Amino acid sequence: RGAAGDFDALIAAEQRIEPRDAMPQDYRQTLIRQIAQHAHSEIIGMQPEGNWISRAPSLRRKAILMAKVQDEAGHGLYLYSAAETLGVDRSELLDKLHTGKQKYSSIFNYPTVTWADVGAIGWLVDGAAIMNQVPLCRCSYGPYARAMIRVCKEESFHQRQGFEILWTLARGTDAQRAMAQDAADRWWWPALMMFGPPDSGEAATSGHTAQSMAWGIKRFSNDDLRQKFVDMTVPQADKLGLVLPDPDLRWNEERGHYDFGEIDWDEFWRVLKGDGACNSQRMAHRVGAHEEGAWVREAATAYAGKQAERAKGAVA
Amino acid sequence: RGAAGDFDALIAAEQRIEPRDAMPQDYRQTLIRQIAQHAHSEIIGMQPEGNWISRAPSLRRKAILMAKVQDEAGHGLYLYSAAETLGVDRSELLDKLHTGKQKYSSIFNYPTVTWADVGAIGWLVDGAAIMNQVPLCRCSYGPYARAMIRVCKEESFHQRQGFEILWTLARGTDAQRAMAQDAADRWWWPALMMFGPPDSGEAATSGHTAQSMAWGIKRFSNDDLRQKFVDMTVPQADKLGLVLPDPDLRWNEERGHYDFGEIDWDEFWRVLKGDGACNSQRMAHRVGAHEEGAWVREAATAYAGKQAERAKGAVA
Amino acid sequence: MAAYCLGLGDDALVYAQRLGEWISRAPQIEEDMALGNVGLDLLGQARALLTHAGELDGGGRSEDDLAYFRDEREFRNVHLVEQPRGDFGFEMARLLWFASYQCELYARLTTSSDPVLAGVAEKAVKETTYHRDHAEQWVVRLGDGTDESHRRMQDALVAVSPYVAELFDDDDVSVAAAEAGVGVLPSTLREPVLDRVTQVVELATLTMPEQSRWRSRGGREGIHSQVMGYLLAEMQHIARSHPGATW
Amino acid sequence: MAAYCLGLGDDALVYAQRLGEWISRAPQIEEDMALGNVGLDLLGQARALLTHAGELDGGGRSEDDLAYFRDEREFRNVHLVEQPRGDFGFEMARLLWFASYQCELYARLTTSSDPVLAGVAEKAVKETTYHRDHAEQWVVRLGDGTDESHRRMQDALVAVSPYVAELFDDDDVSVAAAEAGVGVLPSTLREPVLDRVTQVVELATLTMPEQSRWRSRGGREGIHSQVMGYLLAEMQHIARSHPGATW
Repeated sequence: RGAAGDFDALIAAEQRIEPRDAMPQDYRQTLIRQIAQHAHSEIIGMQPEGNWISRAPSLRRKAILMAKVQDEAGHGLYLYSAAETLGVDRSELLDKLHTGKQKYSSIFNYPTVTWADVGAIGWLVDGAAIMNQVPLCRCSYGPYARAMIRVCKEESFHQRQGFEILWTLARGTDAQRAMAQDAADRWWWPALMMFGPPDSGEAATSGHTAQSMAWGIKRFSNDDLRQKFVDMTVPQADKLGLVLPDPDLRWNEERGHYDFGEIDWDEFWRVLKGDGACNSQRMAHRVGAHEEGAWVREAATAYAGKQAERAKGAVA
Repeated sequence: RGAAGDFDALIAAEQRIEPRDAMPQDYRQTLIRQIAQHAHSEIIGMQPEGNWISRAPSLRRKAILMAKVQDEAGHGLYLYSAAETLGVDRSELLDKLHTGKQKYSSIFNYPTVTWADVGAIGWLVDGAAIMNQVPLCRCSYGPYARAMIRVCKEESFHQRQGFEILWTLARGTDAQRAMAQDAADRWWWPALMMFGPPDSGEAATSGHTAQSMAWGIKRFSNDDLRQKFVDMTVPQADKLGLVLPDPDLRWNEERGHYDFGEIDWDEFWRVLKGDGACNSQRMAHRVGAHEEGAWVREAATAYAGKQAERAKGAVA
Repeated sequence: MAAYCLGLGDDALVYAQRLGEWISRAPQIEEDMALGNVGLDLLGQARALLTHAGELDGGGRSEDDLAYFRDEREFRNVHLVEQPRGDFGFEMARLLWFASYQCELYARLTTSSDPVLAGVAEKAVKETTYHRDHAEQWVVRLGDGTDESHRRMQDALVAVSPYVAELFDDDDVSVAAAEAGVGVLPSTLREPVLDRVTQVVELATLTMPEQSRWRSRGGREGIHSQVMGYLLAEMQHIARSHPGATW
Repeated sequence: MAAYCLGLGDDALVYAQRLGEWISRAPQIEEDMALGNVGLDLLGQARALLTHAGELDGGGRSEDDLAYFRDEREFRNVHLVEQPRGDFGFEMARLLWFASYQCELYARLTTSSDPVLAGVAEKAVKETTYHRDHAEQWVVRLGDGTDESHRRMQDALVAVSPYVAELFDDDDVSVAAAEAGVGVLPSTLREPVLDRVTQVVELATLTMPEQSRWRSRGGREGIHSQVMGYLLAEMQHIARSHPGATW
């Protein structure tokens, strides 16, 4: 291994590419961008749920939520580490996040306006994320694939917790039931948008999707993943007793899939371009925390430097 | 009028001293200090009640409370104006407040921990303040006396509102009754301390008290005012159905007054010297607001200057 | 029509709540009084409007039921009024827009076919004219004051601008209210308000900010910004801690 | 004894609430995790202690009844833990004192005559040892880091110092608990805690602040600082908005 030609052979053999293997520059850049965006999403994703830590309505839920948001920080760390194996470093990637040069998942630009949203994020957002991420456990790039295995395990735990929050609400008081339904109404369509714009048929054979598939980074088209998500989620909604806000949603015996209505792609693009409810808030919060912490990071570096000097002095 | 000797004659004749009258330096300084302290107390006194504006439990109470705290700002303004007639200016006095060179009433270093405290402040603290202030409506210095007339009118309105808050609580739920009693328990002794250390008998014939009395600034000893306050307040507590926290409190037929227990003067001195629950908080809040507003005051001055220039230009 | 009154009432209530935070924190004592006055006027409007909304919707809810026992999703105020207290420049920028909006709105509502609403408007026109004047004077003073105040005031205009468009959104409730002759179509207020604010901004030697990349939406449908839940927690906590109590 | 457990539980609960505010706001992601961990440990302690307090007092109240449906005057935590989130230096100064205190306390409580409390203490000793180590490392790093961090860390020690004495006040409840062999007399913890903190402060090239002019008092009797009511409003608002609901 190591020679440039090996890359294609490894990919063809569905073998893993490892950090020290040669790889095309585009493959590296695509992975860096994708892993970084994924890591950023974990970090920004702490905010919408973090918003409810202080107000969680029971101590048990508060503990579960704190642990969950903390797990997201952990996922961010694994993923930044995975990206670092490609020859970038975390602070560089964070700078790109902070200056808007790299993105995070647009779903986190939606606000969490009630406690039920914590449930809906777990159920729908984590559910959609898992659908996206499970195939990445077989991604051609080793460190990313391994990070995803760990992340997916925790995410499915989070997804069950979200489901359980809504389950409890749906069986609670009238106000709680209404809260759960309202959350499902607001999060359903944004969750479907998480799979990205349509790329089936012709679209799938050209452009980014095709290249990522050829490289073994992407395994299914956005539309296929979206359909799988719908097929998985509709029965769960039934079990919860919640109505999904789509009059066109019905089982299609012939296709063996659920049909569903038109997604509002104008909204998708609007939010992606910065005009979502929380885009500027999320960035301001993140950049604020980073800047307020600068003196701490500098101090840690300075102290480590002094310690290293002292160690040298002690040896000499 | 105007000659130096007139001062004693005016005082002797119980006439008012006015700003342009000659007056002894000590008289002027005593008044400046007293009026400033009084003004500062109004300004700092906005804080303990201001703490409850955002949480007032009904909109009617919220409106009454906002108006009351606003009145305190107004009292502060009258009083600073009265002090300014003695040849100081407000910003100078505020600086002395902010640097701790002038004091405010120590009562405002106690925290307002429940809604009932808003009632107790109106009933007991404003009640005690009125007892102190009514005689000042006949103070020998005209502008102070006139300011006090206006202040006293509003204060007695506030005192009734405070009484009414407690009246409602005392007739409310168990929790509300307990809240009212707890507030009375905590505010009774500090209210008694508002009249200052004992100065009856021998103490009254020497030192500050004697001089202030001779000048017609002070009309009753601290202890006399305290007794009047107790005599007025005990029947009000009975009417409210609240128990004042003093086992020694009882009617003394012979004296024609209520006897009451020993005041904890150690606590008084401790709080006065800075170790009250809120001393540093009150000052930090006040100084913070002043400093944060500096740019606004500077802008107002600069703009006024420019306008004056423009007016001159227009005339020329 | 209850929902229409709730929207106006919630705007006033929530902004009164924010203005109350200024008391004891203003740049000078006169301003503690002035901002307190504006807050008190708005609180008075809110009480009248919530009371009227409670009568109209037939549920028998009082002003306090509506203020203290509705959840965040039921509040119909715009995002502008719920934003946290910023510096004094921010407050004057917000008040400039809000009072100018209210001024036009209430002037039009004096001829509402709902006599109660017309009565509220009659009183509110005078109040909001004073509020607008107050804000205008300060915006000019700060814009044309020192370098620092000019910069801060310009920043404040920028900070407030994403919340302005929402004031003029024609939500379903307002459209219905306007059609019924009870309310005013918000979009028709935009031009006069914008004209007036633009003049003030120019007089203040400031510039109108460019359209921001995002703008607030949805307050009238009960979708609020993150700060709203905390504002309500603070406002409602004592009342909710003593259900059924009188104060 | 219920009151004694409530005091310890409220300390842990309220500090967990404050530490939760750091999540997504820490200087680096590792610290989001670390502070979250400390908060989670404290929340776990609080749940065990409140549950036990609810059993002991015979009122049948659950951990949630006690956390969400008590009023400010019924909370028995010290003022230190309720103070608002400051900068990271302030947090490390607070954690240094609090974890050092808890460490000594729980080490002693492992031999409590109350087996439940002894069990909680057994687990908590390990947790708080980790918390203390974490704070110590940061205090040293920040004290002996840059000029700015040294200054900030020194300021933080000063800012925290008025709240320290209260940890070691012998309130009636603690005295009774100590006499019964259940609890520990707080004043007896003072020396070992002070010694340890002093050593860390010296190692960090910082100096112990002088005694401040005032000190906090009364938390254990339910007299809290002004911020406490707002903290509780936030923490309790949703739970109180849905009385009787399960979550």
